[in-house]
Amino acid sequence: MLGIALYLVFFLIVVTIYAILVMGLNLQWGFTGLFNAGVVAFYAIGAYGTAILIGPERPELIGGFELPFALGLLGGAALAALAGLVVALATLRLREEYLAIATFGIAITVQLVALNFDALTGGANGLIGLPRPMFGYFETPNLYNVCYLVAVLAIAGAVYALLERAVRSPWGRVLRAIREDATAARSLGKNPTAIRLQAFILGSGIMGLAGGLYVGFIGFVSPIDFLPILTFQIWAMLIVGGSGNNKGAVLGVLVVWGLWTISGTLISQVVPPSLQSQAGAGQAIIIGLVIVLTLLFRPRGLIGEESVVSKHVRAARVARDNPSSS
Amino acid sequence: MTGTAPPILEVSDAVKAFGAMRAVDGASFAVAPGSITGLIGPNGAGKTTLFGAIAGENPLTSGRVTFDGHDITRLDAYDIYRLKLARTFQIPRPFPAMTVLENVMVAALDQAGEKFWNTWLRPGRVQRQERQVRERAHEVIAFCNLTGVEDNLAGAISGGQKKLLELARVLMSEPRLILLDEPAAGVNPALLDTLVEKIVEINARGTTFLIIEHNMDMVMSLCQAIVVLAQGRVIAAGTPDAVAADKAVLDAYLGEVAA
Amino acid sequence: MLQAIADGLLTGAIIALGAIGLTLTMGILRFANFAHAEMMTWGAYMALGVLTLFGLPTAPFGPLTFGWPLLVATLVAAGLTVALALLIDRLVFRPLRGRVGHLTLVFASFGVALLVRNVVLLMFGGRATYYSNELQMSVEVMDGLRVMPDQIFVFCFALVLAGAVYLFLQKTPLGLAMRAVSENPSLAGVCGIRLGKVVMWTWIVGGSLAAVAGVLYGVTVQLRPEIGFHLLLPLFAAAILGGVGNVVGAVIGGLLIGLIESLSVLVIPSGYKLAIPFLVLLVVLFVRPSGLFRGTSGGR
Amino acid sequence: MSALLEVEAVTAGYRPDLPIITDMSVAVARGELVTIIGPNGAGKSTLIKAIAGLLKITSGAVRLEGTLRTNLEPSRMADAGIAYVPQTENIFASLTVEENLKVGAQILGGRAARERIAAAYDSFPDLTAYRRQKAAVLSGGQRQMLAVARALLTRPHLIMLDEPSAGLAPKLVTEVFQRLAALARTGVAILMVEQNAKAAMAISDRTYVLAEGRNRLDGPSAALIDDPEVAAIYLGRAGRRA
Repeated sequence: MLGIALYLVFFLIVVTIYAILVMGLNLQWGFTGLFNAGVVAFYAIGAYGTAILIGPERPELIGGFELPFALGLLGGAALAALAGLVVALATLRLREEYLAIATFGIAITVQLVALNFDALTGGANGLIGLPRPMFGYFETPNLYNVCYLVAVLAIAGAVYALLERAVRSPWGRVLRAIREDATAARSLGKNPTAIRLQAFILGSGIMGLAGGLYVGFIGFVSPIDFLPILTFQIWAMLIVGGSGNNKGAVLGVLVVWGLWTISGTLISQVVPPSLQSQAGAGQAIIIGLVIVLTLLFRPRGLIGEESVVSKHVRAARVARDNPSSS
Repeated sequence: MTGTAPPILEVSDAVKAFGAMRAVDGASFAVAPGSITGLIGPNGAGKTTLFGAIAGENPLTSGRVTFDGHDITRLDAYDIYRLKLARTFQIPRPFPAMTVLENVMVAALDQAGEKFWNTWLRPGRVQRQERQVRERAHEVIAFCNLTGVEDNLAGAISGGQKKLLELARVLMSEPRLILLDEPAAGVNPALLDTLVEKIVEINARGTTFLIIEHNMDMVMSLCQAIVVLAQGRVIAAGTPDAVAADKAVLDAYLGEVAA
Repeated sequence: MLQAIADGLLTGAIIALGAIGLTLTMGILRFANFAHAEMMTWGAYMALGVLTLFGLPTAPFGPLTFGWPLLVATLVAAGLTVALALLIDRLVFRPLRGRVGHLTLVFASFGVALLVRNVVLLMFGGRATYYSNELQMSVEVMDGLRVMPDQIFVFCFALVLAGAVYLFLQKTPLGLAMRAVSENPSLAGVCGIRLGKVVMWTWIVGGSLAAVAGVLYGVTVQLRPEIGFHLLLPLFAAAILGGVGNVVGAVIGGLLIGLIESLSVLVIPSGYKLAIPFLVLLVVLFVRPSGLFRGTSGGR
Repeated sequence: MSALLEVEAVTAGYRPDLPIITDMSVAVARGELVTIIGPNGAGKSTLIKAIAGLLKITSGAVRLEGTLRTNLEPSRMADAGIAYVPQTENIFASLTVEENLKVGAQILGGRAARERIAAAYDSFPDLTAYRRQKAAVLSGGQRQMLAVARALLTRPHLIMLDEPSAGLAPKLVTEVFQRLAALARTGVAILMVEQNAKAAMAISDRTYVLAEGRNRLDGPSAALIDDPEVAAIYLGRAGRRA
C-alpha cells in the first residue's frame, strides 16, 4: 500500500513537471500558433543550466557554481529563454515552418552537447550528486518527496495562474488577434514579431523551469532523460487536452503520461528483454497515433472543443455585466 | 477654408515598383487637415497600393510621405497607427474568432496590459485601464450602431456590420487621419447612408479622411477635395465639380475609342 | 584534408538525393514535410527486408560488395516507399489539406515521422545492420586519399540519378507540369494541369529518390532506424540553402552540407558533426533566408 | 440564339459570408465577342474567375453548350473548352517562353502540340526571339501576347480575358484589341473584362455593364457606346441608385 502511495507521489511529481512543460508549449502553439519541434531542447537546457549552476565544484568540470537552488532554477529558465530568443530571431520573420525546422535543429544540437561536452555536461554519465533543495531538513526521502510534490504543485499552480492572467489580459488579446490576422493586427498598432518573440521566449523559459525542477527532484541529469521522444510526448499531451486551453493541457498530461506509464509497465512484464527495443517502438507508435488521429478527428482535443467559441463570449459577458471584476 | 493650414498628409513623388511594373509612378498630392478627401481613379491606377504605402504595409520604392510633421515613409504599419494615422481594409479583416467587443478593445493604443509583465506586476493599473478601454469600446460600438452584437463573434456578423466594425476599431485610437478603402463596396443603400452619416460626424469632431471610393455619388457629395489617380500618377486634383468637369478624368475612366 | 573532402562529397551526394524530394514537396505541396527523411529509413529497410525474405545471394559486381539482388531489392523498396507516401497522403495529408492552416500539415508530418520510424524499429529491431557482410578493401586513389569501390559507385550513381531527375523536370511534360504548379498552382490549373496528378507524381518522385538515398546510405555507412532522423536536418539545410523548390540548388546544397559537415571535423570534435547542418541553417536564415539560388514561389 | 456559355444568377465571392457578385447572369453565343465593363468593385473579375472554377459559386449555374459545369475544377473547365487569361500573373515567369506554350498545349500531347506551338509563333512572331528565354524578361505587352497565345493553343470554344489592355501603352492597346477582333472573326467566342470601356465596346458585339456585384445594363455595344447611362453608372451623375 505504502509502495503504491510512494509510486503515486513519484508519478504525480513527474506529471506536474510535464504539466509545466505543456503550459510552456501551449503558450507557444495554443495561444500564439508557433510550432516548436524541439521542446526537449529547452527542457534540457533548463535542466543542465540549473545543474551546472547549483552543482558542487569539481576540478574536472566547468561550472559547479554551488548557487542556491532558487537561483539555479531561475538561471536555467533564463538560459532556455535565451536559446528561444536565438532561434526565434532567426526565423520569426520568415516562413512559419522555419521555426519548426530550427527548433528541431536546436534539439539535436543540445542532445549532442549533452553527450559530448564532457567538461560541461558530464557526457553520457551526466552530472551526478547534485544537491536537492533543503534535502537535509527532512527525516526520510519519502517525506521529502511528498513535500517536493507540494512545492512543485505550488510552482505549477503559480505558473498556471500567471499564464492565465497573461493570456486573459490585453496581451493575450493581442496574441489571439495576431494569430487570426497578423496584417490586420499590424494595422492596429501591434507589432506581430515582437509579440510572437515574447510568447516564444516566455514559453521557452517555462520549459526551462520545468527542466530545473526535474533536476531538483532526481538530483542528477543525464542525456537519457532528454530523448527526442519527449518532444512528441509533450505534443501529444497538449493536443489531446486541447491546445489553447491550459486546463485541457493539464488533463492531457494525465491521460498521455498515464497511457505511457501503463503501457510501459505492461510491456516490461510481458515482453522478453530481447525484444525491449521493439516494445519501446510500440509505445512510440501509440504517441504518434495519438498525435495524428487527434489532428484528423478531434483537432481541438478533449475539452478544447466547444469552449474556444463560448469561452470568449462568456468572458466578455461576465466582464460587461460585472465591470468591477476581471 | 483650411487652405492656409499646412497639409496633414503629404505624398511627394511616390513610386512603388514591382519588378519592372510601376504601380505608383511619381504621384504627389496633399490632404488638408480637417477635410474629407477622395482618391479616385480607374482600376489598376495604384490607389490601394498607395494606401498600403502610406499606412506602412509595403514601403515606397522612392518618394516621401509626411504625416503631421513626421516623415513616415519608412515607418512600419504599427508605428504609423500609433501616430494616429489609421486605415481600414477594402474587404473587412475582423479577427473572426474574437467577439466584436474584443475586436474593438484590441485596437486601443498604449494599453499597459499589452506588456505581459504588467499583468503580473501592476495588475491594478491594468485592470483600471481595461475598464476605461471597455467603456470607450462600448461608446464606439454604440456610435457605430453595433450595440447588440458586441458579444457575437466577429466572424459571425453580417458583411455590413463587418464594415462598421472596421470603422469602429480604428476609432479607438482617436485617429487624426483615417484612410478608408472603399467603404461603400458591397454595402446596401441603407447602410451606406449610415456610413456616410458616421463619416461626416467623425469628421466634424476633427478627424481628416482620405477615401478610396468608386461610388461617385458618395464621393461627389461627401468630399471637399478629390485626387484622381491614373496609371500611378495624379492626373487631376481639386474640388468635386472641377474634377467632374475635367475631360481627362472621363477619358481615364472610359478610355478613348481606339483608332 | 583530401580524405575529408571525398567523404563529404559522398555523404553530400546522398543528402542531395533526399533533399531533391524534400525541396519538391516544399515547393509543390507547400509544407515542410518532417516525415520525408523517414522515407529514406523506410526505403533502406524495405530493401533489407526483400533481401532477407527471399534469401537472395550477395552476388557482388566486381570489387563491389553487392550485386543485382540489391538493385532489384532497391527497385522493390522504391515501389514500397512510394506506396507508403501515397498512403500517408491519402490518409493524413489530403484530408488536412485546405481544411486547416498549413502549419497543421507540418505538425501532422511530425507525428507521421515518429510513426514511420517506430514501425521500422518494430519490424527490424534497433541494431545496426548491413546489406552484406563482405569485407571491402579501400583503394588508394592518390596520395592520402583512400576510397572504397562502393563509395565511388554510390557517388556516381547518386549524381547520375540527380541528373536524371533534373532532365525529367526539364524535358518531360510531367516535369514541366510540376514546375508550373510549383510557381503558380491556380494558373497551372487554368491551363488544364490536374493538380491531383501532379501531387501524386511529386510523391512518386520524392518517395523513390528517398528510398534510393536510404539504400545508398545503408551501403556506405550502415542501417539503423535513426538514419532518417539524423538526416532530417541536413536535408532541410540543403533544401533551404539551395532555395526551396530548386532541384539544382538542392543538389548543390546537399553537396555543400556534406562537405561542411565533413570538413568541420578538422576544426571541432567529431561528436558535434550532426549539429553542423543546424549551424549552417541558422547562418543561412540570418544572412540569406531565400537560399543561395532562386527558389520557386512556393519557397516564399 | 444558341448560347455557348450561359451563366445564370450566379452568386460567388472569396468568402461564403461576403459575396462579391450576386445573381449575376451572362450569356455568350458561338463566335460572339462580349465585353464586360463597370466601375471598380463591380465584380467583373470575380465573375470570370468563378466561371473558370477558381472561386466557389454559392448559388446559380454555369452551363457550357447546355451542360451543367458549375464549380468544376479549373483544369476540367479547360478541358471543356474554356480558356481563361488572368489579369496578372498570367504567365509562368520561371519557365521559358517555349515552356509556357508547352504547358498550354499539354492536353494535346505530342505532334499536335508541336504543330500548334509552331503556329502560335507564326501568329505572334514577336515571341519567337524569346523562345529559350525565361518569360520573366518579357515586357508587359509581350507577356499579354504570350498569355493569349498559350490560351489559344487548345483551340478553345471560349476565351475569357481579364483586362487584356491593363498596363499597356496606348499603341499596344490598339494592337491587342485589333488582334482580339480578328480572333473573334475566326469563330472563337470571347468574353473580356475591360477598363478601357470605349475601345472594348468598339470592337465587341455585346456589352454587359455591371456595378456593385450586379447586372446593370446590357445590349449591343453599338447602342451602349454613347449611352449617357453608362457614363452615369461610372461617374454617378444619374443620382442615387434606385
